[in-house]
Amino acid sequence: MQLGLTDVWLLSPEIALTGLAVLVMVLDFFMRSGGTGPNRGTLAVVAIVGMLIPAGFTTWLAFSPNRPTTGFYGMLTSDNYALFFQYLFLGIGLGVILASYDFIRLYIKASGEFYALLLFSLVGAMFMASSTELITIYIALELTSFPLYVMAGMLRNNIPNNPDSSKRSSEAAIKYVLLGAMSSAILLYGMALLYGVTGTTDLKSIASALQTFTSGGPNALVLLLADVFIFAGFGFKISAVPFHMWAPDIYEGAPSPGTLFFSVASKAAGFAALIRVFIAGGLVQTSSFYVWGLIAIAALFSMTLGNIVAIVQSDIKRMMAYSSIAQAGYILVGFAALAFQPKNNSATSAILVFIAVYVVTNIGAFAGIIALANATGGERVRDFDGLFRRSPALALGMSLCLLSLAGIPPLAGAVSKVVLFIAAWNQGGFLPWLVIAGLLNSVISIAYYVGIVYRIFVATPPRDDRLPISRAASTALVLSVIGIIALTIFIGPLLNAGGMGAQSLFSYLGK
Amino acid sequence: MFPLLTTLVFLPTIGALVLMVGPKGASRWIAAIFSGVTFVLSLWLYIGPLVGGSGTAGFGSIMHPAWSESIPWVHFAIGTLQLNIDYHLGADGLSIFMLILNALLSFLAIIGSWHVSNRTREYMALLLILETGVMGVFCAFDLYLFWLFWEVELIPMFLLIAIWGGQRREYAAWKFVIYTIFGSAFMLAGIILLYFSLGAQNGAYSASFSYLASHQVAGTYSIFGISIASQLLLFLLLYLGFAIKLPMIPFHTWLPDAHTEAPTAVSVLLAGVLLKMGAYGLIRICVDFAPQGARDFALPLAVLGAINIIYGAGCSLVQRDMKKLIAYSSVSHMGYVILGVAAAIGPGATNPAFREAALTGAAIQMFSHGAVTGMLFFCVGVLYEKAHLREINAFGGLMARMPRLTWIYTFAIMASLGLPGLSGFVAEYLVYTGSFANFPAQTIIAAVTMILTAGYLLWMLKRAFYGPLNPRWAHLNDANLLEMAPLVMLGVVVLFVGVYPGFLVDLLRPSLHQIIQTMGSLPVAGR
Amino acid sequence: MLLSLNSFLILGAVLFSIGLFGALSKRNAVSVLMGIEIMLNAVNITLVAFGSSVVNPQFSGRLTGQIFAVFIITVAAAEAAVALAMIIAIYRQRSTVDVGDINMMKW
Amino acid sequence: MSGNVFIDNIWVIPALPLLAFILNIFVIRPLDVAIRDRSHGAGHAEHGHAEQHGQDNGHLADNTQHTVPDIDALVEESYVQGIDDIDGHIATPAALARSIRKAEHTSGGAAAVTLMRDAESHPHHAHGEPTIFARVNGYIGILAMLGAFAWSLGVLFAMLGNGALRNGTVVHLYDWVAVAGINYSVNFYVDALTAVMLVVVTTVSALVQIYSQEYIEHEEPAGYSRFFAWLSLFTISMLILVLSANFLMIYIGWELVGLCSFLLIGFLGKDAPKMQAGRPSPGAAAMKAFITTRVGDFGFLIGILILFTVTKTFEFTAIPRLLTGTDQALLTAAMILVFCGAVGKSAQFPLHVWLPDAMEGPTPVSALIHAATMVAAGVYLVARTFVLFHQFAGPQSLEVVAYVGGFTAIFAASIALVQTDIKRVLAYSTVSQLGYMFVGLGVADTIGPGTFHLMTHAFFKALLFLGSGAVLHALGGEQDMRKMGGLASRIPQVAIPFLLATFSISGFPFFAGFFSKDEIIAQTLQHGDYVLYAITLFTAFLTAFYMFRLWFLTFGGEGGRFGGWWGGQYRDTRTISQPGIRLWLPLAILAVPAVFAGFLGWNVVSGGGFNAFISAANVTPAGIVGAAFDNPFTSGATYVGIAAAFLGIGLAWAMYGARIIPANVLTRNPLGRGIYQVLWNKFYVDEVYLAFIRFGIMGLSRIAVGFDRLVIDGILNGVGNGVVAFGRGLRRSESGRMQNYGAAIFGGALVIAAAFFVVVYFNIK
Repeated sequence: MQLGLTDVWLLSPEIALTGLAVLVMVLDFFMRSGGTGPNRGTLAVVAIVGMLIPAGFTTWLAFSPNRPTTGFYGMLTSDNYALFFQYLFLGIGLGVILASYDFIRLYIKASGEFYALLLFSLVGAMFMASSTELITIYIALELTSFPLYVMAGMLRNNIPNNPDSSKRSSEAAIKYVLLGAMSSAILLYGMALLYGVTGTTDLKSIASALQTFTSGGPNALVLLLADVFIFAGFGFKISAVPFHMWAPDIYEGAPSPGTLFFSVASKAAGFAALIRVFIAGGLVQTSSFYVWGLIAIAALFSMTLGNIVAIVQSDIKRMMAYSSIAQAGYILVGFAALAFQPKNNSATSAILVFIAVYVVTNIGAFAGIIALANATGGERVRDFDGLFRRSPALALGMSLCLLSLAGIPPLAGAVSKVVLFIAAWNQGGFLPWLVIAGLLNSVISIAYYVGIVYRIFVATPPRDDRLPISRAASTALVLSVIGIIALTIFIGPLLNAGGMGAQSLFSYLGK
Repeated sequence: MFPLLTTLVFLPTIGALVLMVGPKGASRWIAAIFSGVTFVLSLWLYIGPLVGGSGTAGFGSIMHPAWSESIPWVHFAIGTLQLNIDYHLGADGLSIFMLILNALLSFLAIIGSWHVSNRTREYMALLLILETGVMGVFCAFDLYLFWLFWEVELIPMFLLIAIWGGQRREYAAWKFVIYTIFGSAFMLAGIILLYFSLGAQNGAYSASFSYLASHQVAGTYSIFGISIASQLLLFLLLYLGFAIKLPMIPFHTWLPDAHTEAPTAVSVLLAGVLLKMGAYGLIRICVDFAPQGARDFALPLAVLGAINIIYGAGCSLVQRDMKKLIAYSSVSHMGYVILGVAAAIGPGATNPAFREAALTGAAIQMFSHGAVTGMLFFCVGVLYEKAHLREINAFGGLMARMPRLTWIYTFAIMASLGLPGLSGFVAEYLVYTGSFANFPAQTIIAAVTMILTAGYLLWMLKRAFYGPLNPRWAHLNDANLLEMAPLVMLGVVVLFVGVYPGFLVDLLRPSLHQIIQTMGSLPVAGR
Repeated sequence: MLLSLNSFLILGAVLFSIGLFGALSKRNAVSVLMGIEIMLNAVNITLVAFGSSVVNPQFSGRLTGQIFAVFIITVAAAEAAVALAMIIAIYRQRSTVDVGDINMMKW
Repeated sequence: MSGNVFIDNIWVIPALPLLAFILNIFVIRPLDVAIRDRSHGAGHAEHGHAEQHGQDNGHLADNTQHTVPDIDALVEESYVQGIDDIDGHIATPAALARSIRKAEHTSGGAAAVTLMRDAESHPHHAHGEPTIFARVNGYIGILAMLGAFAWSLGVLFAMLGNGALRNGTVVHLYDWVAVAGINYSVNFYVDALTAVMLVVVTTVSALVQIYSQEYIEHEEPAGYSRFFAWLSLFTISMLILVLSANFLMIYIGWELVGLCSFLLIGFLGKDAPKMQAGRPSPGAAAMKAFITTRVGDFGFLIGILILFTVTKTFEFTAIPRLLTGTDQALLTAAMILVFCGAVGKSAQFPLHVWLPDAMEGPTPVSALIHAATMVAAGVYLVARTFVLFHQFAGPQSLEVVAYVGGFTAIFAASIALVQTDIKRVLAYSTVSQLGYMFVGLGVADTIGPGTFHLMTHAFFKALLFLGSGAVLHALGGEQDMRKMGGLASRIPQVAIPFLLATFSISGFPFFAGFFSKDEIIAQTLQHGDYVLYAITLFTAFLTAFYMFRLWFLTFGGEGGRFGGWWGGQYRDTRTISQPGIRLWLPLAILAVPAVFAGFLGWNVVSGGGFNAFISAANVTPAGIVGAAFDNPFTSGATYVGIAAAFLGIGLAWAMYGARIIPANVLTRNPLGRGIYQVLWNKFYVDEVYLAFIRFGIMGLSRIAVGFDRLVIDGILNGVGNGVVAFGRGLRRSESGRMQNYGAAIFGGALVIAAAFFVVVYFNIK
């Protein structure tokens, strides 16, 4: 077996994106420092337009149904599952750059670094979805994470009306990097144990090794330990309880575009890799009961804690952090169903769809938060008071996104949640109970999502003025709203795309 | 064919969008025009089948709706999961009935809100979105679609109460939302359970009404070792959402608060159509799709219905706030719907005619309560606009200053307490006559309430409008033409239905007959 | 063979625990970072131990574990760099690197 | 279809007043209001009266508004007062004072009370004339009534001419609701009973409308056309009631007359409560009437439901056919329940309490609704369903009817003995006479005696009420007989018919009341029920006494001619205004049947007289033939009855006319005084009911509301607050220290791992 052009072709989206990241970084060297004006815009435009190239490669791959899916000796698997996430990450790139443009311009003043870091992180995220080898996955994970650590601390000057925002940013960064390293350690320990019991780091080989694995005995316990540690490592990324505690602090402290990026890219990538490792690596097949239980417990606690604590938050980003914890809980319900009956493409596709909708919606919601921060510097819940009167369009878009997150029909969030719950329920066993817990959690979540909507529409605004809304952020918001509506109407095709991804995930296993 | 149902559902939303971009001063007119056109179009639902030559039999049943539109939406089969959700709208007699009621009341609500001057544009837009949501509920013929539409009204309603409401509007709005979402969560659970149970049983997965109505779940579920009949569990899960909406005791406490705090037109819609969503769901979803479960639960349902009736009346009796009094009277009146449905599905070898009478009564009560309570709320609204007070005892002798309002109020009160010749009597009488055979004791309780109803309504009338004029109110002016318009329109409808209910019964008969036949085909429990 | 696989694994586990204890108990951010490095090195020991005595005959002779360890060392170095940069940044702002005092954001 | 044009088009009879009603409400009245508004300048108020007060009060309000800032206290006060008003009657001076104090509170100070007193002392100050349109409304109403009267006569004569028609004809109009084989039909039924009722109703209605023209013109000119609208509506309802062919229709008519009763009692609703006289406000009286009759309607409805459930039909003609083989006990219960409706509507004990209060309505209304027609609906109902009572239900059902009637008769008569309000005496007299009718129905084999008394009573009692209205009109609204006296010589055109009617009701021989009442007393004897005989006989004595007490107090008295029979001392100072022809002509017309209708019982018109005529209807039990009433003078018992009447008249004359016996002869001893107190307070029935409502029903209702607020909402808010509190607690776990977070990560992983170890180790699954 030799490396050939096919392998490069399979890797072409990642390569192109890396090239773009390098290009942006290099271009930044030639930009006049300090000033505003067209130069800053150029970088964003280059980054956005440049993403068409990886997108083109991804599309090329997607429309080549007979392509080989694995390359680089099985380290890379560019199957439909990976392509689904690649599209998602490229979309995230587009959304985040748009949403963050004015914030970066106003408060961070380091656009080159920011966009380059973002693109590098996206490369890592893409690799997390397409890697099928533990070492590669680990590298991808760290490639994703390092830029995030830096992004968290990029706010060097205080945002007006928001004292100590710079201090908070640094605090977020150090917390993030130290906790991230700890989580890497536990993940690695789990991977080491997995490697120990199977003798390989290639997921396919692990799966086949585990097929002949005899349950019981010390090896089984080591494998369980590996399951728990690996789950803990990824659980950190997806902020599942009890590995979630970093999220509120870092979400709050990091500059909002960074927060947005953590909440979508990092989480989606975490799920991509988590599902890949557990399913493609054959972990759930070997000890389904335990893995299922593990995930179900995490799901239950994530939903409940996330929703309940979100109610009492006063900082919008902190609230969104708990919201994202709860959303992770919903996704874990689907993952529990998947673990309960492995080779369950329906749950997988439902998860993929749910993640996609979550990403689109969250981008919209954060675009709203960022736009408000751009205009007023306020990032507290009460800063949303009477937003509708100050900026109706922003208020409507933001509310729509929040209601979609809350799962109020007929918005995409509700449809995807219903699909996810249906898929989970379909597995039988105790899953229906988990679904009912999820439904009750949806009721609780109303309190804070609709609470913001209440503030936006009902509360008295602190000042009766019209807010200037940055064009880029509102473009992101509009795109997100269009996405929400489109995903509601065309949820069918999206489900089919998710289904293809799911099928490829299982066909990787060979049967 | 012209997609009439889709038009009806989305025309108000389009109106809301036009409103948001249109000139600010014209928002009332835009809203009135859009809801008016919707109302006129909705009449075609009724006239169409008549003109089409199929006569009153052409209104169809759940299996053969007179109007139907279907576009495939989600058709997704992968692994063990088959997910089929269609954008399937349909309207049979029962739906047409509710659609027209909704269109009418929404239109009148907008007319009746002409005086709203605070954030008019948003107010009208929310009313229109509310109309869309309710329209969708009444003509969704796919269960998942039904659920999606079910919650559309939630946020507009929440905001309408929260922004334009009274003193405790925040509390009331939240209570409304949390209650509703809580119920609909269980409803969704029931829907999913029904979907999979039927699919697993018959091999075909569909949530379309015709499929669900023609196939029934069999067997039992086991929960923690407790075995429960499948249909009963389904019925209860689905019903929880409807029971909250209805509202049925003990899930009713959101209603007095919401009614009291909501602005007039919103109270009208709340009583007129939102509560009807619960009643409609009970008949259309619970009874049609889990008939055996419904029958098993008929006795508790009848008892709860009777409690609703007398409990609501009792609470009304001691209210001091006019709107709260009417709100509790809503609880009481909706009890007739519950009792009627319970009698229609009840066990016992009852003559199907009694069942049908009871169900017809329940359905007419849906209409009647909507129109009559709408009138009552409009009346209170007119009064509140002028006096800024709703304490019954603070008024007195208003008849001297507001004769027009007094007489229309008296009319509404008479309709509400079931005076013959007006629609409330038709409904109550049919429920009484239909349910006595199945549930005599509960019917007697309902009939006793007749006295209490007269008591609290007339006492309110007497305290507020009779006697010497309280000098505080000497400055009040009588209702003007704009305020009288919705009242008179509703009054005419109430009178017409009361004198010639055959008009509505013809519309409902095919739909309800279908249900009665299903109930008739069930094995009869020995009593 | 003087030492069995288990001995190395136990060493790894003990070292991991020591590192964990350090990371969770030391107040100085640099010390915390050192604890983390110890944890990572514990993982490295475990990997190398596994790599040198692969139980599965199918994969014997490959140096996967050792290579993994090399990658970890590399990445850990980068991580340390980033973390130290952050620590410097925070020191500039607050003149302290006590992680116990870095709790501006909570609840 | 009978082939008779009058019967086949029977719908014309209710349609005529309906037409008048619609014209009135929708065409002419708006014009009336429009020109009245213009003539009064700006403002929407319907009434000139209100307009004036509105301005006065507006002025007052300015002064007093800031003195009542505390709305809660105000509400609390008037709330309590509202409860008091349920029976609308405050008996003791202390209570009166209390209520005035409350009124001060509610109306915002003493000035308002002054205002109220002002309104009280001039309740009849003229405020303009009815407009031309209002008058047109009156004429249209009268024309329609005369038309209906003519049509009714057509029906009656058709039946007199053709015996076959008396048996009954069903006229189907349309199906109200039709479900799966059960028709809720709008059907009319015309038989002899209907024909009699039609004539009675239309006659009295027409006369009352004529009378009302003048009466309302003075009483409430602004509400002139409204009054005629309500009268027309009442007539429609009453005609529907008597024409109904099934329980559905009769129930509809039943409730509709209740509505009209409500509207008309409350017609003067904006007047101040006449608390000084211990009288309820019109509003309270109207409410009480409606609700009390509803109590009876409840039983009626349940009775209907039982019959309907058994037979699946409402039709009077079909029910008997379908009842064979039904459990008799069930039917007995059903019929007693149906009778409950009659008890409510006809104001029998224990639901009699509303009728005296209903006297707060305008007097023509009292005459038409609360004496002649509506209150007789209960009697009509029992007559209409007589077959069911007599033939299908057990004998207990008619015994209940008879004894309730008998008890009410003596009970109400005893209260009437001591009342001083002229209309209240007549009201209790009505209750008592209705009791007679039920006795008649309860003991006889045909409906003849009961309905005969119904008919005669309708005439003479309508006359009495209209007469009392004329007195009120003459005295400017004074109703207290203690302030009257000697009026016979001052308004003889009223006094003469009034005296004739008084003789009639007292059972003076050859007057109409004599024949009909005697027939009932005779029937009790024939039935062998000596208790009822004794009751009815004694009541006859009481009736004669209190009616002539009324006569002497009002029209005669000390110093009058013929030993106090005619004229005498007038005990008040107000000027007496002479009634016009429209007031006294109806009295004169009514006097004719009030005097002579009794002879119809004999075999005068056609074979068998009244009883044979009406027994030909489909309401006579199988195997019973309605024969002419016996000649009363052939029986010795008749003379006993006549003696009782004479005794009553004589005693009344002795006490109030000639004053031979002092009026306080009986109340000098404590026992007498005690009895007098009990009678004066109407056996305290109102007070007992009030206590039941206040402490029983309202108490339970308060408990229900409390349950809502404390238990249900308590749980709800508790859960809500609990979740939030839980959230507040949980957020504390987020300490802000990075190392705690790390500990959570590892701790969490270790806990889960440990759990797995336990599970695997102990092999739990």
